[in-house]
Amino acid sequence: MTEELPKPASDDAAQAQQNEMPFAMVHGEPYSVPPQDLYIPPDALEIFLDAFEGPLDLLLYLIKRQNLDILTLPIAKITQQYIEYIGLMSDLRLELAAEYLVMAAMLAEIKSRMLLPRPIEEGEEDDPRAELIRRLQEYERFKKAAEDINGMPRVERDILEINVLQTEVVVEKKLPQVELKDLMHALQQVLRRSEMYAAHEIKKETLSIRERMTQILSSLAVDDFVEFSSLSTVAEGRDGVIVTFAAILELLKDRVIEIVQSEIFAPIYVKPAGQVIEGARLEEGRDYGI
Amino acid sequence: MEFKQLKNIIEAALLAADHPLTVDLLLKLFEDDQQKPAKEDVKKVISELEEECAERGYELKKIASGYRYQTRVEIQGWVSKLRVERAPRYSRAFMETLALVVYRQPITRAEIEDVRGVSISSSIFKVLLEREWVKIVGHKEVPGRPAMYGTTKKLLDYFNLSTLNELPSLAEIKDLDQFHPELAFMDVEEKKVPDKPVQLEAIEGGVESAETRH
Amino acid sequence: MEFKQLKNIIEAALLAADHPLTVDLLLKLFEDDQQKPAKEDVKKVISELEEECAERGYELKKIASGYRYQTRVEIQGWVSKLRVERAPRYSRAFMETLALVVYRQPITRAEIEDVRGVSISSSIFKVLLEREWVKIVGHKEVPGRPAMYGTTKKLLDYFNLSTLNELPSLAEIKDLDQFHPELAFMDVEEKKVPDKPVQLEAIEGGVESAETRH
Repeated sequence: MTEELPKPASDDAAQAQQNEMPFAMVHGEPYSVPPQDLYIPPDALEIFLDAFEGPLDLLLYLIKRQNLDILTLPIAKITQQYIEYIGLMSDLRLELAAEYLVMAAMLAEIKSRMLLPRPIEEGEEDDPRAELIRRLQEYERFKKAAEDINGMPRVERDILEINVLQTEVVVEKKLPQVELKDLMHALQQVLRRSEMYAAHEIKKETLSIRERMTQILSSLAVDDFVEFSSLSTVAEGRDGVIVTFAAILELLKDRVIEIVQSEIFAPIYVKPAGQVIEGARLEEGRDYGI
Repeated sequence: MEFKQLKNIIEAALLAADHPLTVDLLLKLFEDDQQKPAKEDVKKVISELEEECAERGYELKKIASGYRYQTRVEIQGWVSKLRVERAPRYSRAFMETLALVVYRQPITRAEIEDVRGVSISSSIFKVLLEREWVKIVGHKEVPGRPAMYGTTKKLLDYFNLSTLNELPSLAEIKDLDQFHPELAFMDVEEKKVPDKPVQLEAIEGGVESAETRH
Repeated sequence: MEFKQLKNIIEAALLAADHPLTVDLLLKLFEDDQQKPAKEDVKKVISELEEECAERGYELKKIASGYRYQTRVEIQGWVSKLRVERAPRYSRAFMETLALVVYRQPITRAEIEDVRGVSISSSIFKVLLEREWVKIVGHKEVPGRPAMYGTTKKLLDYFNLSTLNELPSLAEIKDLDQFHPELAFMDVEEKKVPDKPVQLEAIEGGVESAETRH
């Protein structure tokens, strides 16, 4: 494909195409810019390619090298150069070549479309270069913008922030605050992670029993021999007694407390498990009624 | 409070802050005082302080997040020797990506890649997000719901700007129609491209505009 | 170099430095210059700078390792408000431990670890006991007689509850988002930073330390 290049850069070719479209007219002048030597030795190619940000960047460079207005892109010449680079590149940096190959294909397509004779009535058809030129211009704008931004003064490189030391004074230590919803959230998280709860269906337990278990243990901490009846109060009513009873059973089951009664109808006492006191030593809570 | 003391406190606070301070933040320093200064007083202090360092090696600069004292660019050659670490350098790919986010926000990664003609390494976005120069401002309602990126105040602070408007305008797209009127290839959408950076407020305010734009 | 420029550079350097600077260090800033300032000039600059801030909210202080600018104690009451810390936060491990004590009391440490699947640092219990939110209510009669923990009245007071029954049940908690939309649990990310003004860089560090403390 590179052998039989048309020569849009030569006057003949330019004139020939002029009838169909003013491709060779630059600012009203006939197109006559001689092709520049764009050759870059293969040895230098690898370094050369590292300097580009992609196929658009390379294309822009090639156009700049020809010192041409981007709007009067000499597609055929550029395509030839470009494809030569691709050829070299695919030997050296295969992994890089893909994006460049897409561009080469696009250039080749544009070239081939421009080579085809076009009936005059199709004049309103889009210039095949239009999309490419649009993309090149678009890329060039941001390439320039990036350079502009990079040139602007910035912290670290051009400016240092001033941050004078604050003379220390004693600061009172703040304790973290906890919101109830945070606590609920924490529990929700731990429940989600834990299968233990699901297996035991703990959700059926009510909190009041748990709370009462703690209360019972607290009273036992003060006095390690507490009368059963003193653990619930009249004010709490029937529900209170049931809760207390359930809590005691739960504690018994966990072998945290023991319950003793010296004889039938004698007062029932609750004590921490493991402490030997006089009287019967009882194993199971179910031995006791109220 | 005497004006002189007010000025001393504000000056010291601005010098000691590790973060730019707004007038409102400065007023908060006095919230426990019986006689709180007026907003005008604080503003007056600031303008006096600005003037006072006009001929010095540092300046009181207004940037996006507020006021901060900073060294002047002119003396960086000397002052930079204070820092052992070298200022980070950013690659062209990085800066071009940033430029696209700045001027075209909200923008998706695919849209950036489209303009640049190459795929973008993930590390670029990682750094942009880590430095909090760029944030995800929404998701585009197209398949895959890709993230749309926008800029932050931190970016402006870093580049010594108070608004995006201070950035240079984008180069204009040359109108091919001028030379080839019959081609008329520039589509309407392209002409709408703002040549000024998109306003930060606009981005933070409504992402809807993003959806209507594309 | 003109004396005025020398002074500007030294002043800015002292302001921007993150460590005290000696006269020798200051001289090093000019080592690339053709005309290096004399040591006496630097000393003269320093004494002028010291005088200039004699009546201001900051001072140029000579300490063992050199000179540094710092705020004056007199105005620290105001300036320290820059550091109004976001209240420190407890770690997730802490909150989950507390939640388990609340809902599963009396509970031993081993049981909590069992549910959470990880061991718990002793400092968590230390803090819980120190704040008197949790107390040891007994010992379990298993080998080692581990302490069993329960909640205190103080914890209820803290959460403004009269009994634990006022808390949602476990079942409700499992479907928390559904049943209590008003609680609006947010992900940690979202919860992190409402763009409140006074939050400064230093605070982020402070929170970390708060979390690692226990």
